[in-house]
Amino acid sequence: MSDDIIAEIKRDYIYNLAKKGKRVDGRAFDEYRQIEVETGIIDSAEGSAKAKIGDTQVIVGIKMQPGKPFPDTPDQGAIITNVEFAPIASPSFEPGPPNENATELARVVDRGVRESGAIDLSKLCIKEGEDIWMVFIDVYVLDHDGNLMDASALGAIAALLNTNFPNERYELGKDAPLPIIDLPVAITAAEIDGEIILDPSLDEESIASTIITMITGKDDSLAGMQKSGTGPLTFDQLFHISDIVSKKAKDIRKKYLETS
Amino acid sequence: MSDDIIAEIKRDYIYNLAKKGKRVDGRAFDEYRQIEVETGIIDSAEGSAKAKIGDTQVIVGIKMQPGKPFPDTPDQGAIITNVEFAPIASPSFEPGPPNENATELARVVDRGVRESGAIDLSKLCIKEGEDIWMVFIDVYVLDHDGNLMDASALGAIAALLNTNFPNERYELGKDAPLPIIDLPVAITAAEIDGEIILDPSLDEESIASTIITMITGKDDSLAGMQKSGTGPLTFDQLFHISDIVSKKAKDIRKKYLETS
Amino acid sequence: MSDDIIAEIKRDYIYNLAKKGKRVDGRAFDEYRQIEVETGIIDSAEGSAKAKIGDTQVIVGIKMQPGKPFPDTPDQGAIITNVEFAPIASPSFEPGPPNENATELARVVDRGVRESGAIDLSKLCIKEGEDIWMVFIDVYVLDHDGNLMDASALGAIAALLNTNFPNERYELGKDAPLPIIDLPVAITAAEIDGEIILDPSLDEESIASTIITMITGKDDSLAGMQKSGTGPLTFDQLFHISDIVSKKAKDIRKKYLETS
Amino acid sequence: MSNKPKKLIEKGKRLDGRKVDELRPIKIEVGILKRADGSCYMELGGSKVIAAVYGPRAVHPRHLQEATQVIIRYRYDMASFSVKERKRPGPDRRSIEISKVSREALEPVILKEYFPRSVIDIFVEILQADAGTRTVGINASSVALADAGIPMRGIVSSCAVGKVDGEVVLDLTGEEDNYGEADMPIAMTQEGKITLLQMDGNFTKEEFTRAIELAKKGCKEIYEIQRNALISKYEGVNNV
Amino acid sequence: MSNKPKKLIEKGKRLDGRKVDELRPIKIEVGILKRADGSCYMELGGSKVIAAVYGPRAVHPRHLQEATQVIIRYRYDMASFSVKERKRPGPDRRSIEISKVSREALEPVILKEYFPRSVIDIFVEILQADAGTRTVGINASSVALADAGIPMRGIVSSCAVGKVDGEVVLDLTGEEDNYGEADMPIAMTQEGKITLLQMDGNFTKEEFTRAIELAKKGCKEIYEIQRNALISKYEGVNNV
Amino acid sequence: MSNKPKKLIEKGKRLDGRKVDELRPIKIEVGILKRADGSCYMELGGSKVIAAVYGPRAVHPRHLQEATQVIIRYRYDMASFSVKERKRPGPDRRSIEISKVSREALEPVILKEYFPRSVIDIFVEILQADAGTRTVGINASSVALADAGIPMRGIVSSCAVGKVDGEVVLDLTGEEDNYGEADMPIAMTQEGKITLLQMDGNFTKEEFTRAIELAKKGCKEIYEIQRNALISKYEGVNNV
Repeated sequence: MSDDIIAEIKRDYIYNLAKKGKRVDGRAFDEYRQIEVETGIIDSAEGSAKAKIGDTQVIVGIKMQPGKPFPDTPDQGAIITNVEFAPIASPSFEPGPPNENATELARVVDRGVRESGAIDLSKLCIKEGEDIWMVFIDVYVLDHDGNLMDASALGAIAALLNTNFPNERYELGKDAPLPIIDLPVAITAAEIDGEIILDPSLDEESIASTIITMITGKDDSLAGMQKSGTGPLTFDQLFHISDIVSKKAKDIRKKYLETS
Repeated sequence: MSDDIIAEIKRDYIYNLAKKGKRVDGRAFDEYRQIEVETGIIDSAEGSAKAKIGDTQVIVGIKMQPGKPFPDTPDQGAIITNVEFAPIASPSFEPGPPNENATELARVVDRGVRESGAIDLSKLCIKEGEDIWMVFIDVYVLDHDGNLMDASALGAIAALLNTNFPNERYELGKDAPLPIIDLPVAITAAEIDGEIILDPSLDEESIASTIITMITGKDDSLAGMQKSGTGPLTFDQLFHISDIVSKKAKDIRKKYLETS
Repeated sequence: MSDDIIAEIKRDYIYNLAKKGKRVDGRAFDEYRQIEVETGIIDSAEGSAKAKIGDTQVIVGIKMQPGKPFPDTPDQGAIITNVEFAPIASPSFEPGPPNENATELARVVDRGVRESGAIDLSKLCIKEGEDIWMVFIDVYVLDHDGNLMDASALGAIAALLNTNFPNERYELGKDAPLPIIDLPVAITAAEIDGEIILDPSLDEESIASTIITMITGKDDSLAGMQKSGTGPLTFDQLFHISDIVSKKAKDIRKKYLETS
Repeated sequence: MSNKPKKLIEKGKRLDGRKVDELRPIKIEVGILKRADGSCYMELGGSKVIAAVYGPRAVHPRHLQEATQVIIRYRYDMASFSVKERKRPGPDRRSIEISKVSREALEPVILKEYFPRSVIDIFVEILQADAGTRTVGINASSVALADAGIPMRGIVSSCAVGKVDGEVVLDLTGEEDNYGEADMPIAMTQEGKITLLQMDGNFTKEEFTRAIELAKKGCKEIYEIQRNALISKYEGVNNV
Repeated sequence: MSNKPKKLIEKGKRLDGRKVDELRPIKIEVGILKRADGSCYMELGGSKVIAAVYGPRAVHPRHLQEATQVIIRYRYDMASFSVKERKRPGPDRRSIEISKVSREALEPVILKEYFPRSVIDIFVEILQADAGTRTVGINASSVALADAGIPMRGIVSSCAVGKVDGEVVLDLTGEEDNYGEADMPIAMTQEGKITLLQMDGNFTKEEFTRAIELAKKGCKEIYEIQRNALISKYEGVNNV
Repeated sequence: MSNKPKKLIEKGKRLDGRKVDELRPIKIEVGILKRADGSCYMELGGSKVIAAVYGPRAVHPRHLQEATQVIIRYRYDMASFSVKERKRPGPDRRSIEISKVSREALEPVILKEYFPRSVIDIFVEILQADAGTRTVGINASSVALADAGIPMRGIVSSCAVGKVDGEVVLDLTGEEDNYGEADMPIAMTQEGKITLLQMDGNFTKEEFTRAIELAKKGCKEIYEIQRNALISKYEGVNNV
């Protein structure tokens, strides 16, 4: 059978299950796959984490180095987020510079960290107008089975929690932990034939007409949002999603970020 | 009918008209389409102009910023000219870095400004050997109906006439107009089956075997010349063209540049 | 006849000759084609050489300019080696950035110069921690008839022997010759159906299953080695090659490098 | 960069005199380019944008074709002189992301199955940027698609809502965006289907609800302007 | 960068306590990725590497196909955080060369004629680098190829030999590599065919002979580890 | 960079001793490369250039083919060491423009309809640059095309004319170009058809007329040298 026919059958199967309130792997609509977070796994990085959601697997390394501030923010550090779709992670990933999906992913993760105020950028100033810390958040996707957004965002904040200023290497005093203020968590929903599910698997993503990520901070306020996909969303669906993400984000934050 | 056949018919039609001393749009051989120049249209630029020749339309923005001088000209500013064939302008323009035609266009416009001495580069020196002004001339082609060269050159000089040093933004004193010394004008001719016409439209360009641009300054001397196209030109044709460009350039200079 | 059939016939012919201890051009297995080295041919370079091995021809230009040292070697100059497969040299070379073969070639030539200690990098320090000399070794392949490695390595060291510090241009005193300590020579062997030959021609290279280059210094020690090609090599073959390269390298060094 | 003004909203008025639920002045022109199949020039306050549509046309190379529907491509590009600091021409990460979400904002209304094996190219050039450029680009593109005669289920309208001095406001200026607390660009059809939604900054759930209401109002006003521009164009054509 | 220690070998012991002919500790896991057809994670001291294999699969564009055999592609890539100074993502000259010689190190054992017109992709990601990464990449790839079920004549095993404080030693650390006098990565089949050989630094002919002997010993030990990992994987599968 | 000399022309003599209407010494060699189908090495004073021609040969990818004629490609490239300040290898804007006009300078004499669906590649490498390199490139390419046996209507000859110290002179040196007032590279056939013409600087109409006359003289002399080089080559071949 051709790939197209298999895709067609898979699509029908997932649709029909969704109509009955079910998912292929038996999860409830608002249920995540198993999550695992492991930190401090890369000695050459200032901070690192591996985040797994089901079979989806990303590794995040944090590198810090002194640099020049932007002219309009002379007393603030810089965050640079990059996502690599390493070709080991999927047959559809090809070597080369980030495509539009990797770029979007990087920018949403970046805004989540930045806009939630997770890092106090003024703490990254070494000497006003002259030297600041540049924090590179590099996400490498190792295995892609859907919902890269949540895995990447979770890996990023977990790695930041694990990060130390490499002061000694640059003769700036003793190494010290990077202070983290907020703990943004991304929750992603997909719309499949009118139904809203959380943490879509790759198969579910491939037939979802639209996908929406909401990032919330510790105080439950929204710190970021991104709709992607070519399907429209109703306002009812939007408010439904914004209702269910809060609790889910709180659970994940508590279980995987506040314990460490 | 296929595109090829239409092109063939169009070619014959224009050729036959040319033999009778006529052009498709009724113009005389040395007649320009309607010219319009509008300046000061982009607030974010230090200078700007829109130039239209018939349906051909370009917009030119001038940006200035401090930079380092070249080692061999420590007391002179720099002019950097760039032409973007924006894909909105023609079905044949594709996104991407400038191709050889855009590169040639940019370099001819650049030499026209530079070699005519339109700008006294020593007036662009901020501090000898350390800081100079870099003048970026960015030409965006918006609609391409032939003779981009003259439209771009006209837009460039009109935009320069409209340019102010952004001294305040860089804390170098008050803003002041960029002094313009000469007013180079480019006149482009095309050879069609032995006949010489000025201001070729896109259809005329597409069948011309050779195209030649001559740039003259206020004193009527030649400041630049560029032949393009794969057809040869006789010396008689060359001298004929150099005879007719002077008057035409004078008219355009007077009407569109010296009034402002 | 198709190219494939000609290639097949050529292959068989070379194989059969090799079985009889012979080569297409009549050389012995350990015999080089005629070598020519000419230096000082490019006035705009600080040093230059043309090296020919048979019809293979490369030109090497050395450019030197002041630069910043690497942080971990504040008192040492830098060598930057680049190989351009100029498209004039072969129907299979295409314009564009160096491919993997050109990159490998550049890096092996670079390591040969660097690891043999041919240049005392501390002599390239202008002011510790601030200014050093950068030595650019640019190899342009002009005609490719096999064994680019040996021609490039020979051209590189010959050009270095011919190089002067351009002190005057940078107001650092009088020009002076670059001191060269060692004279690395690369010897390349190819394996064809079990036989080992030196200095493979392009035809021989194209059917060799593996190619190995050994670089030796004046004291006969190994300064570099690189195997390429998808065929395996036995340890016996390896030691056989390491035995025969020494004498050959000594001959070439004496004849083409020590006389100059 | 200028320093932050003490107050961005005073007595319910913003620095440019607008109320919190008011759009900036809009100027729109349809069919301004000869070569493009459809085009639209649009100004929203200090943001000036040209959109052009080419197609449906053939896809090269052929393996990019889709057998059952037209491909939509969208290129958002900022002219080098559109911002205070000259921008190097060509795509950057920001424009790549904006191109993606803008394309997805328009795809739902295009009848893609009408033109299999073809492509529709939407090119947006930002001539002058003062916040909201992606929304202006979507609005202008929507009109340019209609001008090109592309069959559509409706028009997409887009605007941004944000938070400034703690208040939820419609259509931020560049200054409000720089010193504000949240920015949410949104696009929707006239039936109220959301086709673009991005947000960054900080919204409580209540502010979010209020923001959505303001966005609906803004998009409705923009829709009327888009509609009138297209009607005028066709009337103009008929009158000639 | 730390300064050179006075001595890298003292009383026959190296700074990390190893003897001159001893490998660093090795950790290996087979089949760790879901999406890849074959995969292997391998640690050698402080070097941590993932290898994934995809294929045989179709070649695009088609003119790259070879009529009589499979094409092998190999991509060695260092993660930006794998080294002290952040590395800009993407290939550089070093990784291009390593990819080439690594591919050539594995090609001799792959039965390429089994899959004409196809491609096998081998992707190696260096997560943490402390010398010897190309050898670990080859070792892990060799196992990942077996895990993917690619028919092979045997397993390729690889290690580096070098010269430190004038002594020929097995499996350099990063520090030994920086301050050592020679480095020679090598790969071979269990039948003793050399499939990779590079060297830089300074070896006398005697040292070279000694280095080859040490390399044979190292590769033999690595082969046992590779073999056991694959056996465990299959036993694990059978036990399930 | 050296400072401008007081006078570039004194008593009718230029700094290198030439008269105003005199070319620099020319050296030419035909067929110097084995692999190329045609080749030529040419020196004009301090400018040293190699041109190579490949083709007619097949075009890849096929959609670039033209059904009724051969495609001509021309690549002008400066070696990194050809100028005082090392030039980064690869094309820049200058070389892209020169490649375009040089190709157009040669196309009129090539019988392009003889080889439909094919391509002729002309590659020019500037080994040492001292002004006039594009004209030397065209001269050498013209000879290399003939050496490759490409059917042509004639030979294209090229030289530059300029203005120095207010005088119109033939064949500028680098120094004259730097401090001169105008530079005009031109190419023509022996029948006097202009195939390349560029100018920058400042020419009155009278100077322009004088410049054209000088250029005709220069091109005629170069034509004789090109012709003799080709005759010697063929005689050489026949004598063997």
